[in-house]
Amino acid sequence: MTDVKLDKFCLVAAIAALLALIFPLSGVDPESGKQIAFVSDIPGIAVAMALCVIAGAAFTWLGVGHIQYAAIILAVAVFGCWQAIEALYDYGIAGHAGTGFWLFILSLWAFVWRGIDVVARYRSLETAKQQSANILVPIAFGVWLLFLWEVIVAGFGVPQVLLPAPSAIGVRFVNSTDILAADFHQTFIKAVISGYVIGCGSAFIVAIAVDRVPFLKRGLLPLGNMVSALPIIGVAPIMVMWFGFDWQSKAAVIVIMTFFPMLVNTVTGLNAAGALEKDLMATYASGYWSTLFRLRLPAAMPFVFNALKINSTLALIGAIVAEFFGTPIVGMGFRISTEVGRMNVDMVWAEIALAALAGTAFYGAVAYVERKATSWHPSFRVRRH
Amino acid sequence: ADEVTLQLKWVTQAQFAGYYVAQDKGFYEEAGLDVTINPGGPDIAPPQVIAGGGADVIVDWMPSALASREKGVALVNIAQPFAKSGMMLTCLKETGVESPDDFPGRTLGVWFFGNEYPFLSWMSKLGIPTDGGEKGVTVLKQGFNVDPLLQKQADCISTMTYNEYWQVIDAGITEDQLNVFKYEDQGVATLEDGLYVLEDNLKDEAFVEKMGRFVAASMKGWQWAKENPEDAAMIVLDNDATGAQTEKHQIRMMQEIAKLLDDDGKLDEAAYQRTVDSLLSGGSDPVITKKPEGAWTHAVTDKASM
Amino acid sequence: MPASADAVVDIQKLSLTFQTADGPVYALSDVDLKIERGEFVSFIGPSGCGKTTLLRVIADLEKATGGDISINGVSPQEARENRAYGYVFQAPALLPWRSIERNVTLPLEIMEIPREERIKRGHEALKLVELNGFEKKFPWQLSGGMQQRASIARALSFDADLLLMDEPFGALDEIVRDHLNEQLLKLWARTNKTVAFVTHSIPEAVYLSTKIVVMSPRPGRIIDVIKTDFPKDRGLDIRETPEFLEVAHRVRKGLRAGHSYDE
Amino acid sequence: MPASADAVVDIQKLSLTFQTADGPVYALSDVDLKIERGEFVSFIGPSGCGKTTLLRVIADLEKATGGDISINGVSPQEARENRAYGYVFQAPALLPWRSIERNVTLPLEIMEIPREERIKRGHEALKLVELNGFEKKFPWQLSGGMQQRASIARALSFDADLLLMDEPFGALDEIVRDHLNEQLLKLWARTNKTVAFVTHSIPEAVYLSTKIVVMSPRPGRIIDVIKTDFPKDRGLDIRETPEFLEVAHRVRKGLRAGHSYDE
Amino acid sequence: MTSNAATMNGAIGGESLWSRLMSGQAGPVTVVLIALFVIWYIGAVFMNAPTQIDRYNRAGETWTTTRLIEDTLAQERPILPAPHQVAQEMYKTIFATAITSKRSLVYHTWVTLSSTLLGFVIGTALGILLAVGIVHVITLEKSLMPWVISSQTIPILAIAPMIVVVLGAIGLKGLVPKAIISTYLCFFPVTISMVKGLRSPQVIQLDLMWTYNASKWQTFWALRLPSAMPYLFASLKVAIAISLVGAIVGELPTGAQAGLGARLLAGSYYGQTIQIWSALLTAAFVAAIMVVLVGWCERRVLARMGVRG
Ligand SMILES: Nc1ncnc2c1ncn2[C@@H]1O[C@H](COP(=O)(O)OP(=O)(O)OP(=O)(O)O)[C@@H](O)[C@H]1O
Ligand SMILES: Nc1ncnc2c1ncn2[C@@H]1O[C@H](COP(=O)(O)OP(=O)(O)OP(=O)(O)O)[C@@H](O)[C@H]1O
Ligand SMILES: Cc1ncc(C[n+]2csc(CCO)c2C)c(N)n1
Ligand SMILES: [Mg+2]
Ligand SMILES: [Mg+2]
Repeated sequence: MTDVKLDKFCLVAAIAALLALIFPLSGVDPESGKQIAFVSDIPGIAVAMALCVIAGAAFTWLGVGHIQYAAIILAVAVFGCWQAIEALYDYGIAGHAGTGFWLFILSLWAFVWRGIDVVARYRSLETAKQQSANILVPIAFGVWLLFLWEVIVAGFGVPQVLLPAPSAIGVRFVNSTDILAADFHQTFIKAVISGYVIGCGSAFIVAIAVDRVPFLKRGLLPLGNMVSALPIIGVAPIMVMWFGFDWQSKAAVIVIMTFFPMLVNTVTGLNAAGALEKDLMATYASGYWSTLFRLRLPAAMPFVFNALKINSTLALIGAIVAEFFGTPIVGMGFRISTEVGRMNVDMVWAEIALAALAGTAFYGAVAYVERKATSWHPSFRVRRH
Repeated sequence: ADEVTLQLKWVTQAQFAGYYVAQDKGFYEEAGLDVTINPGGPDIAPPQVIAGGGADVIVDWMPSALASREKGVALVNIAQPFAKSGMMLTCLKETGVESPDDFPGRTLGVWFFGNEYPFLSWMSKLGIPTDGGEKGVTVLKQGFNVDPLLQKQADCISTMTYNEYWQVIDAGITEDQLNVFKYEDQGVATLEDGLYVLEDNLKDEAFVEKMGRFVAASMKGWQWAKENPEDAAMIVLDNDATGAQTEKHQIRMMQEIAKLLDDDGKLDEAAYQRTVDSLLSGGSDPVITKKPEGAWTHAVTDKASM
Repeated sequence: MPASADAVVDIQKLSLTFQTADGPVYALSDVDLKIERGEFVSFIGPSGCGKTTLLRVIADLEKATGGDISINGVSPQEARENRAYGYVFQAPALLPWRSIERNVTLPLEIMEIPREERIKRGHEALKLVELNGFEKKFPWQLSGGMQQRASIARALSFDADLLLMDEPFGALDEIVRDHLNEQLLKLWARTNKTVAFVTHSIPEAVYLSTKIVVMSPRPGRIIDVIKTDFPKDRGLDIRETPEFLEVAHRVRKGLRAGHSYDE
Repeated sequence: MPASADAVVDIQKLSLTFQTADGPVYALSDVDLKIERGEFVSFIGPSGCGKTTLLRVIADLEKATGGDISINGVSPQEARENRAYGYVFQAPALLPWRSIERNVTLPLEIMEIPREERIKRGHEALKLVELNGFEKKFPWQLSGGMQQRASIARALSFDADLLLMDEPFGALDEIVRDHLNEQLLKLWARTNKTVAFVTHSIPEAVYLSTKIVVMSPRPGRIIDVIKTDFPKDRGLDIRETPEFLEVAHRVRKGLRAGHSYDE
Repeated sequence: MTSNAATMNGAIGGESLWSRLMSGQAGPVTVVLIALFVIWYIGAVFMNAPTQIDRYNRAGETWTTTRLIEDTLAQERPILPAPHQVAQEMYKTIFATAITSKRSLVYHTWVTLSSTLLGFVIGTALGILLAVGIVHVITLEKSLMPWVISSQTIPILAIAPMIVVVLGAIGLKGLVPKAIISTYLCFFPVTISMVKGLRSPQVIQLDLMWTYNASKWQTFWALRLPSAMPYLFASLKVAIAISLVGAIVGELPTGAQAGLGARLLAGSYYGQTIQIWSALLTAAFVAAIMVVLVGWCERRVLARMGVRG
């Protein structure tokens, strides 16, 4: 191929940055009727924009073939993001951002996307390098999303009580670790863990019983699907009525929520063993329990883990929602609903962040165990295409 | 006609009868207003709604409104249709709670979501910690209903004279089996359902004038409701989209509400002062940290009475 | 009818009909067959003629709908419960979560044979199919042919007197196949096992068997039973002898009769 | 290096190494091969020696890591983009949700050939493999052998000059196989297509080919290239001729050299 | 499978009427249902007894067990209402009330259903779109996929009120906020399943398309999408049920507006357990019916695709 291929993303980045230098950076101050700031007033952002133009133009021609080039692009983007934040908060653009500013953000976006793209395509036979690339991609993407959120909230001057900026949430998170810890203990350690274990455990045992008795399989499963369609939101107040205010009622909600996904998946899984494998066991005159442990349970494992993963996200949500219907004055759900009423929306988001962190970690832990326990499953093998 | 959106604090019930009557009887229309009434709910924070531009005027309790003001939502009280507080703590006699001195060691049901401020002020005035320790009280976040009392999960629960109290009675418990502690009687009453708008809007003369008409028409509605409690309750029922409210309950609520109403809706400065003092006196953890400035105005009610 | 004293498999007027949604499928009809101890019987016939079904009936994996069958003088079910036979399926059917070694020793585990003994016998069986060195590998790390060999080792590991093999070498290349044919013959000559063997390959059938059963298309019937009398320790070279070619020719003729190409 | 004018496939010093987590796998090394227009070339060699890989390189399904390859004078990618070849995989690879007819006309659909034309050519291809009458059936309603025939029809349907076939008859019984061998030969003799054909069966390779390529175990190398000169319209009977047996013997010798059994 | 029949020593024996009744699905379901009702009644007696006894004591009445049982099954605000109480309430509000009335459950069900369906449609579309992106663009796969999973650990149900308020602030009211919450909940199972489904074609099938030099688009329509159909329908069944939950949750904070959620809330607010249970059961029925409908569509589509059985 002889003709030069232009890198479209870098081209967009360069053009957007160039336009950003021309268009006004901010809106007009309503009181004085004057522009709040021009590019020339803020050396940092001016330098960043110029860098974007240069880097964009350069890589439009060069292409971003190497991982080193991606590093340069990402570095330019990080510098640009930093300058954008400075301009917002130190030069009073917050709440008055104008066309120029948003064009600059667009330019950064193009850079970040291109950079992440290259890292995502990176292939190395060294596991350590490959793994760090694999982790870097979602993290960089997440950080970019947080940056966008920050810039949009600050740039448009969204009221704090509607949506706080991530920085404010972060500050609140760090300053409230004791409250967050207490809430986490109440909701996660007490309610979620016990509810999850009881729910998944009992469903697993019932699934084996149901599988043994075909009558139950035909009679219970169709109803089970209906119960799983019961909105938890309706079940939660009933559970509070039955099991009291403390964590027990939350655990009960979780048991109800997690029971049927586990039941249905395990029953499906127990039937996943192939006819040929079952025949094989029959030729050995293998008994029910022997076949169960040697063939059917191992074959059911992928399904069981599927349910465990689904349930890991359901459990936390269930506990938090159940706390809306009565609780002692501690817990993540309690805090969320109370602090909204007190206009402490940053605290609400700190709790949400905690929930997301805990939920993701929980899911990740289950996924890790799955990978270890069912490493034989084809889905964990390297894909050819 | 001028458009006005009113955000209520709670679901459609006789607690807000005045507004529904004014709407239904055409008082707003007469005043050249086109009013939209948005019911609230357990998790709707009216200050958040008004801050987001979802309403022009909201019904809120003063503790919550002043706390929001400190958080940057500059609410200003423009009228106070409720002169008295309807809040109380209701205890089962059999648990042996005879006076506030018996509170330590007890479990009390409290509403949160911005409604906990009166209770917290009261407790700090009594010097009782709310951390669940030996000398303090254990606080439960009370749900939507009175079950905690009926099922003895709490020794006392929060009730309103016009609402939850009667649910307790309806559940088969007689008045003489209950001990009630009204916030009014304990001298810790704070102002309840008032009308609040954003401070910035009041700079606009036309807005003040519009609110004047709104408050005047609303008070006319309240007056009518007070005089015709049964009909007012029916109007409320007509507006209840859930179709779940009962006639008996709403009529009784309207009768109780009537006892709390003010005549002209003009904020009583003394009552305001008493509320602010109570909120400031919270010891180490007061509801508001400094005396609010400009948190109320008579400009609107003055216009209204013209 | 009393089974002949030394008949390992005794089938009389056996028929099997599958009831399906589209109506009955007549898979086997009127099959008479006796396999004596120490015989090596091959089944050959067009695809879908019922070879697998017949083997499955013997193994008690399918119930006949008519006729009589006895294995070692008892019913197939009892024979299965006595672990009277080893079965090699057309596909390897290895359990993906077990290493090759643990796959091969699976039947021994089920029979509750002690661990040491299991491992010893597993090794021997793997050696027989030249898979020593692959004990710790998992099935997906082996090529198709190796997997099939592992499944043969598994059937050999518990040393049943009767071996039922359903196209065990179908997936292997000619050289490996020849080699395994030789190995199987040696094993059979040494141990006096009885073997029932399904194949598509005429030379394979002729080379291995003492008796070749040719089957017709559905409903599967036996159209010819050909006895051979090559010595037990025959070599691959017998395939060039006229006797061999003659038998092969007879088998081919029988087979062709079942097909519709009359070229 | 300029490709010879009439060479359909021209391979020089081709090598291919797979990079895997366990280290590199050398699948092909130093392969030189030229296939002229109208040739029928068979590839034979032990399992895992790289036959499939070689075919896949020709089809641009795998990229060589060294050496040169050209198809019709252009790169494999361009050849693929020109739809220069039809490929028959080892397994039928029919799409289960399409009727046989729509499976066979799938490539024509992708080449955006009008509906009528598609149906016409689909019918012809199905007739060639004797599957007419089964147009509306779904794959699971056909036996394994019929499915494989349908997949051959699919590769024939768009009438490419080069046919790449990877053990197309592996799953069929001997009689059907013989029959399809004859049909394939007839087609080839009539149309002057070029065929590259992978097989495990020595007689099949000898019977079909003008040139037999014998490959060694990994890393796949070509150890022998045997030309035959049977007439284009040979019959099945040539398999009994001494020339045939001689070629077969040479192939077997080459093959055996690649295995470790030195019996 | 016949092989199972052989190995599980199937009790084919005498085909009595009973065994024929119980071999289908209807028989066992009925038996289990009856058992459930019995347990429910017993539960109702036991759970309601303490308050009932309390009431007798307060009123100073004497009581017998029969009277206690009768009364526990006829309380106005039971802790656990008896099945017939719920049935009566449902009959009253579903059949005996004009469907235009605010007291009609049909009316409320319709309100909830409309946002459920809207959310379901948007969510499904979004879910498929995301999956298509993830399967075709490696950058999306690597960067987006972890966040798609994390997104579900955010307790959307808990912040639903804020969403309603924030959307209300930008002028979105009524149907749309509820549908958005449904969308958020139901796009997830669709995305996850569709990513799996669109990747389910075997390597050999993808190779086949490659040899035809098929474009990504052609491969998508001819191969990936048909292979993903079973996965899609499995996820749609989850999605439709979860979408209903979302709609109900979205109705809670908007307070006393209409819908099954509002009924639940109002019932809860006034301690009217019978009303809660009838709203709850109605919701479950609606969910079950929708799942059955999706299953019906599935069978039709798969039958057209020539799937066996
Ligand atoms: N479970 C079943 N239900 C209905 N029909 C069946 C069943 N199993 C087998 N058949 C039918 O019975 C016939 C015999 O099948 P069988 O598997 O025994 O053939 P085969 O001779 O082993 O063929 P192949 O050489 O292809 O393996 C076939 O036509 C098949 O379609
Ligand atoms: N994608 C891959 N990654 C790693 N190794 C591979 C890959 N594809 C093939 N191989 C290895 O390359 C070698 C050649 O494989 P190939 O499939 O070409 O063999 P083959 O000659 O076709 O064998 P068979 O006769 O069994 O089909 C094998 O050892 C195989 O394990
Ligand atoms: C969860 C919950 N939070 C707060 C209240 C309190 N509340 C809001 S408006 C109002 C007036 C009377 O009904 C009251 C008491 C409640 N009931 N439930
Ligand atoms: Mg078979
Ligand atoms: Mg191959």
